[in-house]
Amino acid sequence: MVAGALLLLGACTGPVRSVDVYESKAGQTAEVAASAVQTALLAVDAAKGDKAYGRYLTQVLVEAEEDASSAQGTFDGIQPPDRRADALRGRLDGLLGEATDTLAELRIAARRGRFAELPELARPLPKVAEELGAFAEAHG
Amino acid sequence: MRLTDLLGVEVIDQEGRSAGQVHDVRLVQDGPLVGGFGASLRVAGLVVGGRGIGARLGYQRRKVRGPWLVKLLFHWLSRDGRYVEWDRVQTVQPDRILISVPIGDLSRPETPESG
Amino acid sequence: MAGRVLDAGLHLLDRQLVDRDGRLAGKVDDLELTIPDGGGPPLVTAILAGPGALGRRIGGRLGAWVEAVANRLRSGEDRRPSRISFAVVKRIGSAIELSAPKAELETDRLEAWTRDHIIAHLPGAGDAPD
Amino acid sequence: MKRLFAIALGILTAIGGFVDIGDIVANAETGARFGMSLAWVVVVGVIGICLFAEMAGRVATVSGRAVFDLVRERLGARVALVNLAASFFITFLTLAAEIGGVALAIELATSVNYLLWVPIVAFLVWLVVWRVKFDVMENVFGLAGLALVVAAVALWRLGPDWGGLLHGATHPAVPQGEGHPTWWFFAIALLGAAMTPYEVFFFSSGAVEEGWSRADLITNRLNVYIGFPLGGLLSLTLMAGATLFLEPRGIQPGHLSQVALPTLLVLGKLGLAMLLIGFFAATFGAALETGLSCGYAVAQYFGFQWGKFVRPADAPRFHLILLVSIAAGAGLVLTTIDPITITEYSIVLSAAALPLTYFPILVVANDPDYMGDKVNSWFTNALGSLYLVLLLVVAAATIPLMILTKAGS
Repeated sequence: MVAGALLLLGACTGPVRSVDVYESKAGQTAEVAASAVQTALLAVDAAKGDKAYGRYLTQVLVEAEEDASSAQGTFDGIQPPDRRADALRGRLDGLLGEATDTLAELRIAARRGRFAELPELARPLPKVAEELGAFAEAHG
Repeated sequence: MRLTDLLGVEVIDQEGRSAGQVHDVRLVQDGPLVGGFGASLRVAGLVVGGRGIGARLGYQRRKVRGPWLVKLLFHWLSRDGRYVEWDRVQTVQPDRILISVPIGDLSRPETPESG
Repeated sequence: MAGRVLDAGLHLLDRQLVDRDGRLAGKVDDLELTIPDGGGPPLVTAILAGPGALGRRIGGRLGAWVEAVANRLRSGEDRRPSRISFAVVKRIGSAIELSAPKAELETDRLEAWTRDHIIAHLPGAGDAPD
Repeated sequence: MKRLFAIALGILTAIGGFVDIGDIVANAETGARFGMSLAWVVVVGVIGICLFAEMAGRVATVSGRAVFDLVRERLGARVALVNLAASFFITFLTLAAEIGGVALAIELATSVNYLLWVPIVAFLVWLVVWRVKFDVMENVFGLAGLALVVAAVALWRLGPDWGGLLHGATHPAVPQGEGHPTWWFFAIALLGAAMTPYEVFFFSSGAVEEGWSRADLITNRLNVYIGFPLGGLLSLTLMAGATLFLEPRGIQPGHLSQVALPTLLVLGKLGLAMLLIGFFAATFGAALETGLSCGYAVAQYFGFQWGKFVRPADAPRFHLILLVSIAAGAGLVLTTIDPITITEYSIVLSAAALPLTYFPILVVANDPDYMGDKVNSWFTNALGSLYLVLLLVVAAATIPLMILTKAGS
């Protein structure tokens, strides 16, 4: 019933409101992706210092990639309401793509047991994390 | 008859006024002997009142003292409690119990202190 | 003769039944009241226990359903709840102590059925809790 | 000497037994999101569970009657049935969450998908409640749960800015960018994690299982008053770890693996191994407790023979309930609902359901018919009344807050 009421509420509001809603969804997505990237960075730190078992590291990286790509998938499924939203979508998609690509590479390397390569592969991540964080901050 | 045939049933006097529902049934152990139990339990009367909330919590007994906040609340809730002697009960029907004494003349229930 | 005074709801109803050997044997779900042959106030003659009695306590549709199912399970007999005569009641305290072992009570049938048909088939069911 | 040993053992198992999947998830998530600003709730929760468990343990010891037995006596068959349905549902959810938690802990050690472990975990849980002696079960998992102390060691080794942490804890304020409703929603989750109803079902039934007498009342008090606060401290170290490592990076832990990050970054592989053992023992122990509590609650309502102090054949319906509950709990996790999500719901609903069992125990603890001279002191009653009001407010606020904050998302 509550969900129904919310749905009705959503249907009755004008385009301005939907842009706001879209923007806040974009912000949330960036937040989730940033969290996943930061998690991966900590895992890479742990790998660098030989502080964790391979199986555990693999698990962390698999989960980080899953989190980021599922957030991306959900966001991509939302219809952008207007042009301004299109621009927002373009910018976030770029960041998300970079994040998921790198996370996937980390996961692949970890699955193959090549933990020594992780720091090198993770090199783009701090910048992506920072940009995602800034995006989330700006559109939260 | 079962105890549940009495509990919760409305009690009405001869003028048709309601004394509320049966909250509890008072028993006295002075009936004929049964097996190892000794004297059997006999129905002595009915504890009736308006609100049934908290009738089972036992706050009617003076020796149950605390917490005073809870005691106060349930005392207040059961303030219209009355006691009907069983010999004043005329008929027991599924939906009501008729009594031969005007509800104004009923006394307050004195709940037995020890079980 | 002034006997002990009890309130049925407060001191008897919903209390735990404990058998001769200290085993738990159900709850006091209801009481059977009988008017003596010569008339006079009703006497408590038995404890009613088990789903057949509990159904009426719960009330509503669920209660009626529980009672109906319980009656079904007593096929071939009269439709009444399981009873424990007051003659085997030993003491009324925070629990109701009985002077009979629970296997001899008619309230034990569902427990016995569950044991014989399900639990006893699992390995180690009869092992003492060392 | 033997007595001293028994008391020490009781305290240690109470520490290890206090932490379960709910505490792990709630403390890590709160620390990562709100820093130490909700640490006070853990203190409130620990005092509450001490109060509640001590009363329930004392009532069970003196009268021999465990919690649900009394709930029905005081509330009547009808109200108590509604109460049973709610309490059983929440305990069952918690059981499912713990089974999932054990499987997740094994997944972290093996990298084999947790769903494959669920049936095995469920079988092991059943095997233990079916075969293993009560006190052995309690001691083994309680002591193994102490491995979680490694999280505190890590915090110590790190040597953080203690003043800063303490300042955050003693000056609660809603962090920027977070709404008040969300903050309060997490407060309720933390309270529910510290004060879970099953802990009390288990504690009071355990007193009967172990045949406690009046002489054991002192043991009861020490277990509760020392063990639970130390257990609470342990969960606060998880919160502090999340505050130091996860919050600054904006990491929202949604997996058990992330909770382990602070410890392993400080202590390395050995720390990680200890923590995983701790996770495993704490969640497995709690799975046993919640599984048994499902059986205790139902059997005590109906008056069935319950307990591990008799042969399974002598408590057939109790063991049937255990078997069905554990199987159904595993079934719920196997639907692939995230165990962390189940945990979040179970702790919040736990908080909302607390008055249902707390109130009858508070009443009986004042009844000389059951307690003789061991009724509540005026102090216990004053504190008890305060908590009654608090728990009623929490119960009333939970569902509106849950809807308002979309369950804290």
